[in-house]
Amino acid sequence: MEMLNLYQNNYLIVFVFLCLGILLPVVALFLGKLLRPYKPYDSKYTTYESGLEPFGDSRVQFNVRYYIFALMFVIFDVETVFLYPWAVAYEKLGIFALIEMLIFVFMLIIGLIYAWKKKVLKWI
Amino acid sequence: MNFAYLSILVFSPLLGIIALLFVPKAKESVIKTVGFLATLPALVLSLMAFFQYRSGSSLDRLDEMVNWIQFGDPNRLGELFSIKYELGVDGFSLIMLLLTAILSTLAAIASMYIKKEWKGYFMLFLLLEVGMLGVFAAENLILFFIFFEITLIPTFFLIGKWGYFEKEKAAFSFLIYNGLGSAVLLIVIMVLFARTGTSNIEALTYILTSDTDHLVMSAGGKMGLLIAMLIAFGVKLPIFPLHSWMVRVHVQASPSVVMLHAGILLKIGAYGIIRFGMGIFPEQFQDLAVLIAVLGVVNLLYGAFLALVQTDFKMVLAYSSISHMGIVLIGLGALNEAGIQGAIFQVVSHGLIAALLFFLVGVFYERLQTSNIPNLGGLAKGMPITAGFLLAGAMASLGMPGMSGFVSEFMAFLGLFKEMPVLAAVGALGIILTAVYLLRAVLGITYGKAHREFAGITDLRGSEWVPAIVLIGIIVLIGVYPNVLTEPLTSALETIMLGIGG
Amino acid sequence: MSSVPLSAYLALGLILFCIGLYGALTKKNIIIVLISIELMLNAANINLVAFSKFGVMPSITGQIFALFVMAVAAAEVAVGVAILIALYRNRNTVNIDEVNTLKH
Amino acid sequence: MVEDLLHSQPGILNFGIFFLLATVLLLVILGFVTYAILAERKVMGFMQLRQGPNQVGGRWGLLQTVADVLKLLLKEDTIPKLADKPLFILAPVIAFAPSFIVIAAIPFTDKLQFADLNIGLLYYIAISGLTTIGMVTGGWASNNKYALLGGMRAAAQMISYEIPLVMSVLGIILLTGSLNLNDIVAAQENVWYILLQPIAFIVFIIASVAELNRVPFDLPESENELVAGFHVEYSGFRWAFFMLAEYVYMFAMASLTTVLFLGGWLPLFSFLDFIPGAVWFALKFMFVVFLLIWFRSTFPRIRADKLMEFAWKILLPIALANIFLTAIIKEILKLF
Amino acid sequence: MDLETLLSFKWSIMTPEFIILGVITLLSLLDLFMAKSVNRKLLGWLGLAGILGALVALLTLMGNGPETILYDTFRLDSFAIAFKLLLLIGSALVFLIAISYEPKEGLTEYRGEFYYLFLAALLGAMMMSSSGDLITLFIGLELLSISSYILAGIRKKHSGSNESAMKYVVNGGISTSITIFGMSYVYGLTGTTNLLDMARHVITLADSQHIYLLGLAFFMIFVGLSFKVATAPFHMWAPDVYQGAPTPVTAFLSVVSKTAGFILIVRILMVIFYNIPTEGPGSMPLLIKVQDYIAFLAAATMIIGNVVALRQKNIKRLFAYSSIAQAGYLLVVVASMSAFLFDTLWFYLGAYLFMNLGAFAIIQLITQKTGSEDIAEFAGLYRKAPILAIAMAVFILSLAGIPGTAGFIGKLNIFMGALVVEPAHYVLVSIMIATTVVSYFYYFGVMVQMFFRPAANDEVKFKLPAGLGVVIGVCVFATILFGVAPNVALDFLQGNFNQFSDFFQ
Repeated sequence: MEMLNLYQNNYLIVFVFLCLGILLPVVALFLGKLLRPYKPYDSKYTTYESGLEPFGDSRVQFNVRYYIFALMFVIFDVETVFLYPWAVAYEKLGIFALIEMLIFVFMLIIGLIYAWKKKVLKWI
Repeated sequence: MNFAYLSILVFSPLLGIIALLFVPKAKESVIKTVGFLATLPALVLSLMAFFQYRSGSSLDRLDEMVNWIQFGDPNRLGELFSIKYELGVDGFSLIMLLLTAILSTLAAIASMYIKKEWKGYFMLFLLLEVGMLGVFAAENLILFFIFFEITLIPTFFLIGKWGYFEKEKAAFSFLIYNGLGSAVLLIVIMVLFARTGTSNIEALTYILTSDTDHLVMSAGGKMGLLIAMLIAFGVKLPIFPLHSWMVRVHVQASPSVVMLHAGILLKIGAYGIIRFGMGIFPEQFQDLAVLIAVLGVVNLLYGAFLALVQTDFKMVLAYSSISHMGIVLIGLGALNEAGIQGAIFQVVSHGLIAALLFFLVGVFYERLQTSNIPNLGGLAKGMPITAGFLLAGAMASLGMPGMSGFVSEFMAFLGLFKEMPVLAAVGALGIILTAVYLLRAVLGITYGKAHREFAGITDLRGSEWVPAIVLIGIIVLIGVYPNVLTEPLTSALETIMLGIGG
Repeated sequence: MSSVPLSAYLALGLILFCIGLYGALTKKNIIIVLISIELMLNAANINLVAFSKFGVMPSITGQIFALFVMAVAAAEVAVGVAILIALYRNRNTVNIDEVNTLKH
Repeated sequence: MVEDLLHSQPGILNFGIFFLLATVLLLVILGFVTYAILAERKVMGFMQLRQGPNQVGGRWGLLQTVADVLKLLLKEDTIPKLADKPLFILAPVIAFAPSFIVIAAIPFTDKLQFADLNIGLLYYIAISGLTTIGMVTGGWASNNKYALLGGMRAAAQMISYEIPLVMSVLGIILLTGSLNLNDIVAAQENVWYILLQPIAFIVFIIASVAELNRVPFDLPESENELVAGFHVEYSGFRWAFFMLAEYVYMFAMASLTTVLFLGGWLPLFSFLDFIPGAVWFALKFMFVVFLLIWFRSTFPRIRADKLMEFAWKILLPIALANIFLTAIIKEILKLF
Repeated sequence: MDLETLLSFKWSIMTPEFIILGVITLLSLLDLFMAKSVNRKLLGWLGLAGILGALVALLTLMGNGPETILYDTFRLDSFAIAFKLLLLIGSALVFLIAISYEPKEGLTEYRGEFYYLFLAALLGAMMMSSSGDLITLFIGLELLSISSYILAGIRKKHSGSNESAMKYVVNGGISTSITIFGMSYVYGLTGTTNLLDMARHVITLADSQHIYLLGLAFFMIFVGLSFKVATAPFHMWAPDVYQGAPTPVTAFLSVVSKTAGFILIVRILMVIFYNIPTEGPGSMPLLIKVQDYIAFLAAATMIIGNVVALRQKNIKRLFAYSSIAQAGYLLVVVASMSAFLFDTLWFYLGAYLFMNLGAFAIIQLITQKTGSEDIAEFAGLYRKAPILAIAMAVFILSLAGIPGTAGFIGKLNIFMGALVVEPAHYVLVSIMIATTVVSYFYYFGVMVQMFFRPAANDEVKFKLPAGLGVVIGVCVFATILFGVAPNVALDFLQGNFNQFSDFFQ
């Protein structure tokens, strides 16, 4: 029971922080609204494009590179998901875990080499 | 002795197929010769077997058995669920084998009218022969089914590729009807196999006939299987509502193919009903006898009436086949020795007669490009010999004494009169109709008004004589001396009669 | 031990699963379909983790299974989006109804 | 007292007390941010031989940042017509909230800590990644080419450096066998991990600078390329929150570095333990912050392609190698 | 776990998997580091060598009785060996087809990947067939699925290929989720993911609510898995994917992937659900109770596959429906649950492997040559290439179940299995036979094109690539051999696998 209380309290704190983290901007922006001037005219609300008239839609199709990096992130981040419990439990698991993880990471390194050779890692 | 005698007999046409592989496809005469020669070993072997049997040696020594397929664990199941490669003949099947061999040889001769792709034609032709021979030699239901199906494919191609205008449609309707028929047959066979664990015909007969307490299968189940089997073979035979494909095939396929089709393939249906329907389910068959007889009469009359109004000679022959198959059913429905003997006689005799008539159709179609009766009028003037054979064939078909048709029809009706006189009386009407339509058609062709010039048309020549002479010879032989058939059939008939308790 | 019963987790899982299934079967935008599939997988994860803690026979295996499911889901969605991009380049659409040239 | 509180049944009262305490911390952090900005200006001023802020703000410019904040507060707020309004408003909140939440898990001393989570490190890493979403949202919502490009770049950069960052700490986890930050500090009783894990430290510090979007990795908001990156359309207090998030992150990251590599509140030498842990922590913390400011004034900005390739081709393999080096050395040591 | 335990495992039983894994690694590295100018077909031959190596390794492992390592997660029982044999042979043939694959717009850039993705998918299938644990089973399944998704879409510039891959991913994702959701319930009620442990747990279940939940789980798992084997209700993807995917991939999906799916179904169904008593311990198993449901799906699959196939003009689409129908026949085996289940499944899958792959080899040759997938492209094939036409005829006859071919014996097996049980599945068998007859229509439609129709242009000469030649030759030989002398295969099965008696050990 003790432990459970401790556990729940700890996460209560996290929740408090979350509330506060949201509350601060909300309150501050609300206060700012009371204080700041409001004098709208059209050209204030145009999109900024270094002083020129904005042209075209800005939500253009993006270079696929961004997406590929996102994919790489997913792959390696998921890999770390497996590495974390492994690292924590390494003491207990011993050499078996090491070998197993070596194989696992070896495969991922091949993936990295693959991406490298396929020039995926090159940013233009 | 006689190691693998039957196997060699059944598979001998394969030699021809192999030989044909090495013949260039343009060499027409070589291909035709090889095709013809390849049918001979089966003919010789079956003749030898026939004469040996006539001379008193037992047919059992021809039996062959080799382990073939074993389902499940052989150590646990033993003989159960094993399918063996079993060939064997009794008098009935030996006659059918002989008939097949003879007609195949003659059809190979008649194949001289084939105009294209001889190589493919003969390969399929020989494969078809293997299937037909196998069907009659199989001692095992599954093996029987396999040969049965093997006949299907070559026939499909033979009809669809070397036939007349609507050949593909005919081929497909052949395929679907017979496919459905064989599907039903397969269900029956598999149910029997799964229930009893064997597919050997003798064993099955023994198990099912001794199963009086219905331990293996309920009476209803047996009846269901028998009906299914009748449908399956009924398609092949064909029995009245299932016949439309057959007319199409007879009209569209080339004469040599129709010779085999009308001569043998239809008879497989009759063979199946007699061997398996009567053999395996005698009790249930007795319950259905009336129905079968009625169906026979319906077939007889229906075929006859329709034949009466046809203008195409091929159509007349097609409907006449339906009509004649009715006689087989009538004989079977009688359920006595005379009836069954008549049915078997009809099977053989119609095979020969139909082959003869279709061969003759081929002869004049080759020369005149028509089989329409009015267009053929006055044939006797132009082709007197052909016309003569045609007339003889028609006489045999309508049952003129002294020819095989008479013996069979007489015996079938004799049998039926004993059991169901009223029905037989109605059926006899069919005999008269047969005479009417055949004479109408044949006389129309031979003596009718000539619509055309026959100048430059030659009569029978060269090898065309062989089928005509041989067929008419056998027809007359059976008609005059029916003992050639009755003697070999005795033991087979006895077995059947024992089953149905007659 | 806990005031939240197992059935509540299972109900949550089931609801999520149904929402996902509904989305996957009815939505036109392929991205949304992929997200719906993720939703279904995560519903299964909720089940697995809930069972592993409060199940009939609690064991750690469920959580391990959930980890694997996550990894697989990541791979699957990565492949899915990659294919979607290739498709978009050829067709200029992510609408599943417009992707229908493969018909007889 | 806090101990009792932590062990009591959670309820509204607990919530209230925690709320008050957290507010205090928030104020401290806001104070830190205020003066960190000033310090940054001053330090950079010194390093570049210029004067830091000196015109306004009273003595040493102490009120300079305060004035800045007031100015932002009073500035007119505009949202472009073409912007996606709800997302535009939401973005700064998404960016700021995680930066504050992560601080909950950081132990300043053995007593002074808010949430003692078993998975503290994982928690930090998981939550800190969320800020990226705020940035991308801001860039997208602005509907401005610079902003969108900046947002995408920010995302690409942050996810790329997230990997080496996450992997570099694996060495520490291997040595400690726990994800609890308290345990990690306790394990540095004898020797700090900066000595045991020098490679990890280097990778970590580089990756963290990149994560903070600071020079030399400040491409997402580089003034001369993208005007200001993802927050180009933001003004007034909305903009301020992006800035705030960045500095709060700096606070959090510096704290984390202290905890992970510099022994947290532990004294430098055991005979110095009469000095309170809080002071030690503050000293080390300030050192890290100074280091970050130092970087800013000395390094030039890296080119975008170099930046990305650096993460994947150099940092990631090194981090991976470090993990296995650690594991193998550990295995070898076990043999003796 | 320490080093001793680790070394005490008999790793040798994983040799085939290790070989495949090694070859995948090798191929991917070679592909990366080989010069651009080197023809990547070399990699294909290397991969083929790997598969053959694995095959040899597998054969040497035969007859050792069941072995398990890694705490029963990997098991090598006779079931695994027998079906891995099929997977490996099928893959080897697919590889030969793939080596000869030359699409119009070229595949140069991805050819290397093409090969090792096949191997990765094969590895997944092999893991599935030998895993004794839900987790590894699932991972194997996904390795197979994900590799297949990519393979289906490997022609990046070809919009049909993209589309098929997209549909495959979406359908696959949905079905995977359903399966895994079902698995989560099974796990929840047993607390373990080890299949045999699960069986031990469920056998004692008495709570009707739990049974109910397991019933639900069964439906979910089964419906989800029906995707993999392309049976109703998850067959819709098959026509589109088969049509759009590159032909070797289609061949792979229709044979290897399907085999793997049936392996999975049998494993899960037989081990878990066969042991769930419906009304307290010792009562009728759940699987028997839901037999009718499986039978219904089998019937639906056969009817849908065969009837819809009648309308198809595209040869690959036609074969897609044909393969749906074939899957329906195989489902009849599962539904009948006779004592011959394993034998029948194995034999039919084996026969199906040869006849279908042979057909696909020819389809690839023709479609590649003519650039169209219309059935009309087969017109006059007999005139142009008689041997090819006859080979195709053999495959089609076998698919249609005509005697003399392996397909017939396979069907015979299925009928017998369905009829030998009590009560016999008369209706199911009737439907199967009736739909088989329906299938004659479209199968013979292709035959009509090949033999009866004149060719559009006679000039096209077929140059048979060596790989395809070998595939066609092997497949014709095997199709006829197993049709004429099926005891070759059946005796092998009886002699080496001891009735699969170690399946439940």
